[in-house]
Amino acid sequence: MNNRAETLIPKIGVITDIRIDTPDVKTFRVLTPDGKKVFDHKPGQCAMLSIPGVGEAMFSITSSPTNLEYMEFSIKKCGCVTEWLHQAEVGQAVTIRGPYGRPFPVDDEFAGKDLLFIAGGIGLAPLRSVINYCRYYPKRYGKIDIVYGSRSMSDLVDYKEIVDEWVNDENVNVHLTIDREQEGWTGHVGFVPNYVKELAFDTNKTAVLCGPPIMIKFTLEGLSALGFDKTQIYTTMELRMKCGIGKCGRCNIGSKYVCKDGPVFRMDELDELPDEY
Amino acid sequence: MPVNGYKPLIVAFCCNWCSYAGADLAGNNRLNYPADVKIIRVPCSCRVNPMFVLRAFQRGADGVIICGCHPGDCHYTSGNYFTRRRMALLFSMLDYLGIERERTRVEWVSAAEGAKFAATMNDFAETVASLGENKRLEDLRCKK
Amino acid sequence: MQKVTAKTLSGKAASLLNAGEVKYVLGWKKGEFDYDITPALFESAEELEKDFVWNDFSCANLSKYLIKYTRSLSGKILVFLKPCDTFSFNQLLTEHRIDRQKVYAVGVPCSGMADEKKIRENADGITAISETEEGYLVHTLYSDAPAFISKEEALLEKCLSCKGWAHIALDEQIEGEVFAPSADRFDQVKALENMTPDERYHFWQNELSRCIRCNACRDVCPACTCEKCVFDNPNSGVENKAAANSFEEKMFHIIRAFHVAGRCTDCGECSRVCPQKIPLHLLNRKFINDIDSFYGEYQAGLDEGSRAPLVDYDTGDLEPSQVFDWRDGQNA
Amino acid sequence: MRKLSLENLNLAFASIAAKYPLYLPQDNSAGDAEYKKWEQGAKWSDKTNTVKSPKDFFFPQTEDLMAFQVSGKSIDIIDTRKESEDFVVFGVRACDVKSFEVLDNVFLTEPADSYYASRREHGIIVSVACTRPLETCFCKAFSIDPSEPAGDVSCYKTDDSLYLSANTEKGEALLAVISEYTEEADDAAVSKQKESINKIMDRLPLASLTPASFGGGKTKEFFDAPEWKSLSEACLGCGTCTFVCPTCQCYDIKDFKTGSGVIRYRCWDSCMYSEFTKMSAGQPRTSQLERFRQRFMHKLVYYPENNNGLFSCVGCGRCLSRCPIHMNIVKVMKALGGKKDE
Repeated sequence: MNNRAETLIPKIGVITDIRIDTPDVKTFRVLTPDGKKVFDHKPGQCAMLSIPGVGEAMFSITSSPTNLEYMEFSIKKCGCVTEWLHQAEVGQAVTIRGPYGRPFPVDDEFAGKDLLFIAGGIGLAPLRSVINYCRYYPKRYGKIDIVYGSRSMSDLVDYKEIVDEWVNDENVNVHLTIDREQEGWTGHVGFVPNYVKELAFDTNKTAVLCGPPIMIKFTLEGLSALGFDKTQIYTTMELRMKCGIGKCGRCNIGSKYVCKDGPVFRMDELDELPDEY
Repeated sequence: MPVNGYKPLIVAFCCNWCSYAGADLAGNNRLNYPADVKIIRVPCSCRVNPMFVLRAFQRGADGVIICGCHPGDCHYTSGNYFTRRRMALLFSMLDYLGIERERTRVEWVSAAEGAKFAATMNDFAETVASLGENKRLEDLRCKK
Repeated sequence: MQKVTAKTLSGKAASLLNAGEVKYVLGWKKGEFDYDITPALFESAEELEKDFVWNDFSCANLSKYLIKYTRSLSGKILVFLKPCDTFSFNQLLTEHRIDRQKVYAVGVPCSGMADEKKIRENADGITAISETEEGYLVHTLYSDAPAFISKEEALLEKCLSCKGWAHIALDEQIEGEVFAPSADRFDQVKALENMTPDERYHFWQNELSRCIRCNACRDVCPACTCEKCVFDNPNSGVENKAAANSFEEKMFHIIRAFHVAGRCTDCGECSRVCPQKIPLHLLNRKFINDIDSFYGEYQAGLDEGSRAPLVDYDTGDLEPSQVFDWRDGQNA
Repeated sequence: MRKLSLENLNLAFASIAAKYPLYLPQDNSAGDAEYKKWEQGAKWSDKTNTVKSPKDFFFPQTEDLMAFQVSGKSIDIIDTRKESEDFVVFGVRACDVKSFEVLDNVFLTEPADSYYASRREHGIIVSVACTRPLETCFCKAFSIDPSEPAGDVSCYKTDDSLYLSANTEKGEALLAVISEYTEEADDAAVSKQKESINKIMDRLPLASLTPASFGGGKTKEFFDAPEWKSLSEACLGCGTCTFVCPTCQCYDIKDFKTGSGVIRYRCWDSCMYSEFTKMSAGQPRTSQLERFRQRFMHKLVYYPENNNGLFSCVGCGRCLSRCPIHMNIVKVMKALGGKKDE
């Protein structure tokens, strides 16, 4: 019986590094106990992390599949599992299972396209994987634009990587913004949706959105105003999950399960689903 | 107080102001009472929610005793009066479900009554030991 | 068969609706069969005309819905309450759970309700139930002639010891004869108390083992009105839906009954809705009986504003250690 | 077709029970039928259906998935699964047999649920035709014929005999166990019974019910229907319908701290419960209307959309007789599905 592919039984992972990104976001590096990558994944996929006795929860894998050494998860403190993780120390074991879900269509629809990534707050976490993947294969994709906004300077996730690597990547244009004026900030100030409109992107791009629902809503309106079609816009969703394999029955939007048929959806696909997320 | 080598596990909820101090006094005076009495300090005996009592049984207690200040002496004026009503009803309900009535007890022990504390615990442990293991309110998942 | 007709009630409601005195009517709606009645909100005389029903299967106690409706609706709600339901209503008022200003409470004299489950026990494939003075004619798929079941045999558990001597806290009362109480409601509690602990243990073990943890008893209970139930708190460590083992079953049912002790009006909804027919009222009645005998008679919901026994005390109260000797003395 | 005289029924049960754990609907002290392990003296219930469906055998209400031992920063995973043994579920009605197909579509599609799969492999199902369908029965609406129950063995109970025929190898093996009590028989009595069942089916009050207006791809049509409001209004949000339903398959995974370790277990969950979809980040279904709609949309639209038109309801009628407020799928189908005819 033990030779079956067992999807509910997790593997053991060990936290080997914890980076403090913002006051409420930490990035955890997870490896197998003998220092290997736990499993391979595709950009946009998720994994179930758990602490026995605390709970299990789904997180998007923040690191790129092209990173062959480890996996990273950027996690915002907001519930039982995340609060527990935030007080964990390096060396702490966790359980991990996955990868789950439909990845971004990096080999199909994205190929050869100019890409526009738009993220707000912790919404950068699921996009970091796909951004770094596309940066790794510059020949496969056109220009990359990244619009990223947060409440304040200190709330920008992965700020170091953005400044050190993304900004210096000649194939990438980074547009940062924060909600309110702040001392020491010389960049753009304002909400993401307005900034997107101001930047007036060319509509030959494929856009990928992730952020709080209110940001998604207004950015979508902004993109449509610029002339983007819904088939050019992707997003990634999150709902409560328990199994990760489309069986426990709670993460559905209409007939689609976010864990299995998502988390990546194209906007026109979402339009077909009832408005219940 | 082993009966046939069996030592019961007793959970004693003691109020901070009287009974816990009573237990302290018992210790200071070198009075013997069973080591298998596990004391849980609570601010007042009325902090003991019926669920605490059931939970103690679930986690392996064979007897549960609640100790507080004597009626009229509550640090918070009236807390133990409420305890008295709640536990009277709860214990009566447990008995109604066929759970041995001797497994639960409420005793009032003041800070000065170290000897009473020790005597109470000895007596309770003996009573519970004679009943044997708690089978009727056990949770097999916790017995490993 | 009810002495007051559905027409009388729906007519009353329709006239108040039409006069603009009330905006909604909370009543009972007919279903597919003669017995599957659903609580419902009516907004027009036409709806009442079409679907309102008042018969021996209008068992549902509508008072708990008022918590929801007095919050979500603007405008006065007419509610029909049977005598026993008025205790729940009054208890909810005592606990400030209902905005009284928004309610127009109409008392309905009740002649006793029928237990669909009892009727079903000896009748497969019920196609129709016709009510007569003495009982029910049950038409089924499998016999040409209807089977007769008397009113007494089919009576709902709570009606066996009806406490409907009076309506309380009403705006209006429809005149009519009220069902007379018969049995002592504590008979079964006393019978259980007189069993040996082993017998009691096995009795409850058997009853509670059927529990499927659907939480219907909690959700229907007019006394269970917490905004967030302890059983729904994942951090409480209590199972809220897993029928994990016999400990969890006992834990749930003891705590459920304890949390409404002193506030339970003995409306009997918990036992009525239990899909596994567990006599849950026997747990609630145990607490009621103990409260009555230890601390003096108390009927929750009888006097608006009265202090529930568990948030009250007397310096001379019985000690927990004296409870059993004292009761054994009483029962002897 | 094998014939077993009812006089020998207990002997046959004893022979089966000597080889396999045997579960049989038996009357309980509340006057309802429930599946219980057969023991000498047990009586097969005459009731048409059990309160809880037999899905419990394959997808139990609570089951341990694994255990953990936590010490310091390290975690050990302990596989607590036990090797399953063959078992027999006797007296399953046609609707409930069909419900296993509905569950299979969920649990056995890749990645398959091994806990469920292993029990399905080991379970031997003996179905029985319904001679007394109830007024709450509407299996016919979902193309289920109670006179042709599937399963490993199908059987027909007459006044004096039980007629059995095996449909699978597992079934053949089971019939071999009781062959000394059975004899070859023609299907005259069975044909007669089928005929009478079909006559009753036509007379059932819900005989004309049809799910024809529902099915995959109809989300838009029904999702915003105004009827949901009045249908869901009285719903208590309890889990009765879900827990007695043979096809409801939602579950929760939770941890239990034993004091010395952690048990991770799975238990039934209900989309009717308010915390079913609750996240720290928000709640997509905030009202009982949304939760109520989810349950019926899933059965009548979403599930068929993902499973070639198969509905996730088998018409067993349990929710009709058990719902505290008597709201059920029949009322939903009539309120929403009847619209187009008008």
